[in-house]
Parts: sequence; C-alpha cells; structure tokens
Amino acid sequence: MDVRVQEAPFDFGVEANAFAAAQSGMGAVVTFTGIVRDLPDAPLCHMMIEHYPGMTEKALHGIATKAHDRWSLGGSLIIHRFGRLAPDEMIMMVATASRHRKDAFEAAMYLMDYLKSRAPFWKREETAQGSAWVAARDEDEAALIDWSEPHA
Amino acid sequence: MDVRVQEAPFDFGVEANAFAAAQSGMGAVVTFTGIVRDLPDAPLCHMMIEHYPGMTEKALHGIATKAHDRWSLGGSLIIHRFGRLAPDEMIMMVATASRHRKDAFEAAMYLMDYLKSRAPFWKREETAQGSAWVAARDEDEAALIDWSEPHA
Amino acid sequence: MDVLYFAWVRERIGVPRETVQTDAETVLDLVEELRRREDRYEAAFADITALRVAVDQELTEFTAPLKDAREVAFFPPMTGG
Amino acid sequence: MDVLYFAWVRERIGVPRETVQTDAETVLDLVEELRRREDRYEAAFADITALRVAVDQELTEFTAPLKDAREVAFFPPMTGG
Repeated sequence: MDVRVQEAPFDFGVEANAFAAAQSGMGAVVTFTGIVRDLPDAPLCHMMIEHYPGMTEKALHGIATKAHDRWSLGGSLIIHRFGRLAPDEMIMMVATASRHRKDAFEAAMYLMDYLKSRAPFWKREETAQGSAWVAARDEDEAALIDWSEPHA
Repeated sequence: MDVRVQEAPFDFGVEANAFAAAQSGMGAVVTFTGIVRDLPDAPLCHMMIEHYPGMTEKALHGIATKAHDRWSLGGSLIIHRFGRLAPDEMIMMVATASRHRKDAFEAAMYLMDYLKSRAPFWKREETAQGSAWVAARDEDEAALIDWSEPHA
Repeated sequence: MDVLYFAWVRERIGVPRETVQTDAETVLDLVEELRRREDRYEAAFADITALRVAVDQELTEFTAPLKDAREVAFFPPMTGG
Repeated sequence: MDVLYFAWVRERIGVPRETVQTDAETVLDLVEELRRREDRYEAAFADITALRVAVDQELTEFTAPLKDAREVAFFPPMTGG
C-alpha cells in the first residue's frame, strides 16, 4: 500500500514497471491512469487541482485499506497530483497486483470509484474564456452504491 | 488497434507510456499485464508458450475489433509473447484508452477474458520434477458467458 | 475551532481558513451561525445539498455533533481521479 | 488437407502437422477416420470433449462441415493471458 500526493509530475511507465517488479508471486497487474483532456468547446490552458492536505492522504489510505480488506492483493499504489497541469499531463494513477486478474481489475475499479468521489480533490479548468470548477457527476456517486450492494 | 505476437520480451512501462502518449482526448488509460508466477510446490524453471501462428494474430484482431464495436475506445493494444519465459517475466499486456474510465476498464476486462480462452496459446510449466501443460479453468469459460448476457 | 473552505466555497467566502469562536452543537448549527454573519457566508451556504463537510478530516453529515471537534471543512462534491 | 496439432495433442500424435487425404464430410468424421488408423490418434482423440477444433483458423464445432477446408487444427482448451 503506497500512497503519494504530490505536485510534481510522475512517470507512469517507470512507476508501472517498478510496481510490477516489486510484486512476488502475483500474476496480474492492473493500472489506471487519468490524463488531462482538452475541452470540446474552448482549448484548455491548464487544469488546477486543489486538495485538502492531511485529509487527502488519510482518505486515500482509508480507500486502499478497504480494497486490501475486500480483495486478495499483493500490493497497491495510488499517485495523485495537485497544482497546475497542462493538457495531456497525467493527473493520477492507481496500480493493483493480485494472483488473479479478476481481483486486480475489481480492486483497481473500486479504488478509482472511491478516489473519484471520496478523496478531497477539486478540479478547475482554465480556458481563454475564463475558468470553471469541474462539476461532480451523478454517475460517479451511483458507482459507489453499486459497491455497497452484494455482487453476483 | 495494435496487436503484436512475439517471442522477444517487451518493456511494459515503455509500451504503457507510448500507448498513453499516442492517445488524443482520451482521459482514461487502463493496462493489464500478466507475469510468470512461480509455483507453490516445486520451483518453476521456466514456462513454454506454444501458439498457432496465423490464427493467433487473426483471433486477437477479432477480439480487439469486438471490443471497439462494444465500447467507445480511442485505442487498444495487445502484446503476447510465445516461447520460453523465466519466472517474473511478463507474458503479455493489454491497454485500452477511452474518454471515460468505465469503458476503458470494461474493454480491458473483455479483452483479457476473450484472449484467455479464445486465442490459441498454450502454457507448459517446467520444473525440476518434469513439465505439465497448464489446464484451462472452468471460471475462465464462465467469464465469457457473462459477457454474452445483457448487463445491468 | 478552525474552519476550512475549499474550491468555490473558498472563493465565495474569500479565505481558505479562519478560526471561529462558537458554541454550535452540530455542523448545521455552525452553518446557520455563519449564514447570519455576512452575505458571503449566505452565498456559500445557500444550498447545503450542494456541499460536503468533513469534521477533523473525516467526511460526515451536516447533523454531526461538533463536540471536541478541532477542524471543520466545507467544500463541494469532490472531483478527483 | 493440412491437419495441425498443438500442445499435448501434438505430443500424443508425435507430429505438429501432416497432410491427410480424406473424404470426411465433417470434423467428427475426420476424427473417427484418424482414430481407426493408429493407437496414437486413439490416445489423442479418446475424449473429444477435452479438445477444441479450428477449421481454416476459425474456432468451430466438431459437427462443422469440411467442404473446401484447407486446414484443420486440434488442440486442448486455450490457456493464454
């Protein structure tokens, strides 16, 4: 369980390789990475990510702990940036390792769903026309309800 | 849609970074990588992977095409090795890119489930005690039935 | 008690953090107390269904008690990932 | 017609590929024809529920017709990934 909240960029490939190499006896590694997307209407100058220092790290550790309780994981990694990001920069990544692909996939999806709506980050998109806070999406909240219900 | 069947090792991190960098307007990238696991009883000397040249490439292209038909994907990558692999070496990887994480995750799981039981690869594990073909698992076949049923 | 504001709540109130002397028993009592102070608080707290609250860095409900709380934070729904 | 064998099917039959002269109408007819030839085929095809077949590099059923087929392959369930 490795959680990093940082302003500096990270190298997705280097982190993914280091994570995979650190596993022992785990046959399956899943990663997710989120990338700053340009906007459909006005070109994005940059994205600003605000967070709540102290609570952010606690919330991410809490989410990772729940994932390790629920699935058989050899390891997990969460890296999330804050501050100013340009289009195409990587915002964050998660990685999970397990003996079986189903556990690795489900745990990565769970980390992402909880991180999205329960970790204290807020995104603001800045364009030549001004800036706007990104609105939370109803479907992100709905995703959490799915995890709290028993699965088939 | 990029499919590679090769004997040579590949660098997961380098491939993951190149895949992510090649995307345009895609906010979500998911990767899976499969690693040669040591065995619980006798130490694994190496794994041999046999495949069906010609059919393998066709089957993987077919699986990728179905994933692109079913989800909104900006890109996908499948790399699968054959020949002799040592413990901890990477066997294969898939990567998917989409605007939204749900599509990227589901498509990667779909690629893995179909690749596992529908692409003509066979694994043999060699230990000091001899060698044995890896048996297919019932749950891998069951995973395909799940994809053919309508989802909630 | 330290009160923290993030994202557009911070922008409407104009400060990221302030110390508030209060006897409010619940988060909701604190919100009502702040709203009565100045228009900028009224602007930030007009619709609390659009807000989230953390007490001592744990997400909680607006009905949560403030007894022994050291830090309360108000912010919009989170948009990480 | 080219007939290909993979994994333990190849090991039991002893060759990875051979050319077979046959009038078999379906995959199943071809399997029965081979089983009658030699013990090694009988050993490989004893339980066809443990086998998969591809005709011209497409997975298919044992009931599939062989008309115009150029290449038939027999192998155990696949274990990629």
